[in-house]
Amino acid sequence: MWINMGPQHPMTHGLWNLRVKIEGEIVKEIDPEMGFLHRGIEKISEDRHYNEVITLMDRTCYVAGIAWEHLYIQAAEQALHVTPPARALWIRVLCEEMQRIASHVMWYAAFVQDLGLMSPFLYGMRDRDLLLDHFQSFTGGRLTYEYMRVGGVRNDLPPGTTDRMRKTLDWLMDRFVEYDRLCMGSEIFRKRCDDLGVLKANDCIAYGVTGPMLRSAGVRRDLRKDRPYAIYDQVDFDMAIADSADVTGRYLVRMEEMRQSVRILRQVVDWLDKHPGPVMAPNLPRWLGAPYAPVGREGYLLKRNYPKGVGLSAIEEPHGEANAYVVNEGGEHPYRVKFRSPVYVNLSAAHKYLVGYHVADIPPIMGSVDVCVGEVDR
Amino acid sequence: MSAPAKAIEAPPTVAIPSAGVAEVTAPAVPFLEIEGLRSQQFIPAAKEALTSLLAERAHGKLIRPVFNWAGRNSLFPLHWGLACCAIEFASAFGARWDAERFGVVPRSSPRQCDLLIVNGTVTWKVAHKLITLYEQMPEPKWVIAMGNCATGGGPFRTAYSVVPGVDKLVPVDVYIAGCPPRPEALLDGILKLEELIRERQE
Amino acid sequence: MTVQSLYGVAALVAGGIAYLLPFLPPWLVTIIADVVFGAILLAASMINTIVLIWYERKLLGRFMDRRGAMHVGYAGLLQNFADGLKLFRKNTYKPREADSLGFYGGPTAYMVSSLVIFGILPISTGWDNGSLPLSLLLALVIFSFAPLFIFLSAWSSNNKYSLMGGMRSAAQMIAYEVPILIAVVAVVVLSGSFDLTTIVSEQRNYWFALPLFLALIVFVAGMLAEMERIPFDLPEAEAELVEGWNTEYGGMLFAFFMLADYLRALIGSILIVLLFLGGWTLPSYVPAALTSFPLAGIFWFMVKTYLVFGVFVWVRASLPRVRTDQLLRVGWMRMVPLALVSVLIAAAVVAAHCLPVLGCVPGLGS
Amino acid sequence: MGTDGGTGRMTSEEISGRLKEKLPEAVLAFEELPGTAGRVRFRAESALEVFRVVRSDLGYDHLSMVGGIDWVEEREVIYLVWSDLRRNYLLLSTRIAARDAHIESATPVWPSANWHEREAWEMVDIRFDHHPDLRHLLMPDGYAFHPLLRSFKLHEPEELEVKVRRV
Repeated sequence: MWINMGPQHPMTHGLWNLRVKIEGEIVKEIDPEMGFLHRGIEKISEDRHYNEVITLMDRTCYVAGIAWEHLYIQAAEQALHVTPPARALWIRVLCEEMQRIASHVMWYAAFVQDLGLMSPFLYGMRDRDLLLDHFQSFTGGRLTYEYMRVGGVRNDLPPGTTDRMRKTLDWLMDRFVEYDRLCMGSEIFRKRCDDLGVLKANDCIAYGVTGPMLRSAGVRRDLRKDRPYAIYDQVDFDMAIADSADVTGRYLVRMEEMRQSVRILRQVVDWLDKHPGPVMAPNLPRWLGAPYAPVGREGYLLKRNYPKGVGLSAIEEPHGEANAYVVNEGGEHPYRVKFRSPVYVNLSAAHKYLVGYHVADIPPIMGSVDVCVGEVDR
Repeated sequence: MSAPAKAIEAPPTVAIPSAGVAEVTAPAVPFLEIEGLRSQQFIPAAKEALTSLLAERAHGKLIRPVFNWAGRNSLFPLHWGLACCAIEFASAFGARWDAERFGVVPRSSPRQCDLLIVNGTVTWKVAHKLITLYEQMPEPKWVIAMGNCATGGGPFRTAYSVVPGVDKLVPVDVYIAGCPPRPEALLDGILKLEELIRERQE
Repeated sequence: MTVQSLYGVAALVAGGIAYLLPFLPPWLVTIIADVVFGAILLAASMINTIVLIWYERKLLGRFMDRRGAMHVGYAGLLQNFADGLKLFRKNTYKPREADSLGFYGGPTAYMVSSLVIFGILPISTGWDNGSLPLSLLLALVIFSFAPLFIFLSAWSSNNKYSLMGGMRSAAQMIAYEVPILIAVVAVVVLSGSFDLTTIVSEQRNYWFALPLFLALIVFVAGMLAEMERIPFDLPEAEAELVEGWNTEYGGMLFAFFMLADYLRALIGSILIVLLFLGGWTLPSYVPAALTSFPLAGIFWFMVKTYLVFGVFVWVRASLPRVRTDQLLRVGWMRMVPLALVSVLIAAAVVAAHCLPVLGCVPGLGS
Repeated sequence: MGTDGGTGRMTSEEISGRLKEKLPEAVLAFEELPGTAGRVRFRAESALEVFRVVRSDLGYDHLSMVGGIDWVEEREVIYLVWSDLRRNYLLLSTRIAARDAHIESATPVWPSANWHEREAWEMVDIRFDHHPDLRHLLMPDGYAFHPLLRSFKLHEPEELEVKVRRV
């Protein structure tokens, strides 16, 4: 019997359709159907100014908006040959790690709700709002920030941010203990999640699966360690690893990642306290639209003579490895922007970790994948 | 802006925006049958008898306000997340905003809902599913277009795959601006809808 | 218009009966008294159910660090009345392929079978049905009709999710019927009666929860499964089955399901109070002032019932859902042996006649 | 960018040497690309051999993305691969003529190429030969256009009237 789980289904957490063939309660075959949220972001980007693409990036992955801004901005800066100042890099890492915690907390809320436990959804949303308050204090947005710019970030942090941040981090560390007690302390949770949705390391690599799913299979790969971008080589943290390759493993990896993010954030906050400075690159051409850029003739000159280039960036987004490829053929618009979404690839291996389990296992397994349809369909 | 891609013509199962007239093929919905149609023949007679007996004013003063009160205080939205606004939609049910204070409880089945909150970008691919869901909801029902995408396409209005405004597909009662609107804005929209229902004359 | 005509008819009937009462023969007065008592019972159970839903929503809200319904009436007390009225007004769709009899009959029978049990359950001293000798058995038998009706309505609504929900519901309820009945046997052994009133009065020295703690656990777990509440709410598991067996139901039929669910939750809590927690009585050593004020029995009975239901809500707020095979395995492999052990314990208590601290079994004391 | 260079430098000569040695004809050029070990331009006809060498000899076992770029008269296909051994990226790119653009599918070598290639076909109209399941992924079935071609222009939405037709 084929059943459609989606596009309107509580399991999907977005807009996609999982067609499942079942016998009794056992899944025999699956066929994911994507594209219900395809908004043509790559195409629209070709008609947009480099800094206007950032608006789209927030909406590409709506639970990890600023990580996608970071991804795009790195590629765009490489394509445009712009180097941001150090403080901007640290602020970007601050944003990305905050976003990682926010995204993982959101995942926790949704995932545990899929298991039928309702309270963590509320707890997760409550704690996520604290992080969003911080975002709001320096970007103005809760979900869509438009904060990073080619050459830096839009504005510096308002005074007092770092102190408030430290308080939030302490609060969050206490909450993580509670989260763990609610889940790992529950016999039913372990019974539901152990040996579920197993995707072994060699399958992960063959299907290009990345992020917490890969690390839960025991593969040590984290772009922040392997290919340190921004300032990740200057902060001290550990890679979160599990070896069970199942839903519990992914849960443990994400929980550990949140703790490591807090660790990174504490270092970043300390650094930001000690090193004031500019947050935008000087001498940006005027057409790049930077608020602090010098206004004058040279902007136009630079525009005409701006060198062509190709930018490629890779970041460890909350869901996994994301890549951006930006082709600059001169002019104000990118010639072509191409993104690699981690969830897209993780979903394309779905038949490997769904077939053979119960129908009741589909929501926790898909929950542990952490689907964000916005970045899948783009 | 450059000229539209005029070469586009409508394939059988999907609507293409640039041909001037777009067609959305709502698949079937053949399994719907509105119960109560059978009894409608003798309702008018009974109604006439009652109006002469009890007077229309009593109905307007007593019955309708009660039902309107009930209707506006228990709006069950469909549990459906489309895009970015769905996250704020979820936040509105979180601990800080807690939309359940107003009796708003999301249900997963359209049969049990009376409010369709279109929280995100609607693409042409999902358009007929949206219409199907709308038609599966029993009357009386309302629609809230949450966010700029649902209102008019938002930042993606130029895209080839996006419906520029969900009001092209289903009748919309309340539009909420914002990209995405904050949870307060969503609650405000729901309260505005409650005002609309209060004045409803049925 | 239906409502208007109902008002009129009700007023006419009530007025007429009140006027005629002195002139009627005694047997007719008895019948009328029964009907009026039934009506009061019906209203009381419905109102209690609705308040129970409110209680759950508020309590669950507090467990989740939020408020729950609070804008309709005082502290949201009227919220569920609004929900009910709204559902009453909504259109009802029947899928074309659905079978009419099952689609309409299922929810109605589910609702009716849940309501009937209230006629059997004693509430307090004097507030009972004139002591049916087998009231416990009768209540449990009617209580176990439900999976049949659920399955009927799920099958006839012609939806795959409904069907799966109905199948799960049937499997689950059959699996948990057995341990519940065995646990009840323990209570029956200890009290020596199938009559709920007698069972309550047998608990005047100590509550059966103390010697039969194991049976209480089995009974509570089984009741959770029978009521389809988290962690055993597989038939309407939101995450995978949309709304489970009531996916295709909207309007008043959905309200029937909702109400009947909570009616069953109320019945479950009442049964636990009656069988294990001493019903409307308090242990004999508590001060008499606590049990001598007017309607004290009903008061304590309600307090206990709501506390028991609060435990169910607490469980709902803190446990995830189990899977079908795990549920069945726990039901057959754990619950049945535990229930059997509890029967043995009950037999041992009866054989010993008296317990060290708690005192003697009253009915068997001689 | 200094922060982006990473370990790419160290092995790029080695990689280019190995490639030239193994595939003297297939590899056209080896260029520097910041942030990666390099960019390999290869001949589209011998794509499968290049993939096999890159995967098994060079150890690039993880395919990150496949993308198509429309250069009006020709189309470029890029493959971004990652090696757990070398801890760096390598970019493979090839150009094919826009008329009847087709290239051998990479799915036998990297199973993860499946969806990427479906998307590249749908968006940039590059046919992947011997692809197991080349059908629409993001756009609905029967969509006749390839939106990411340069000839496909976007425009402000017109006033349109949507008819809902029951079938």
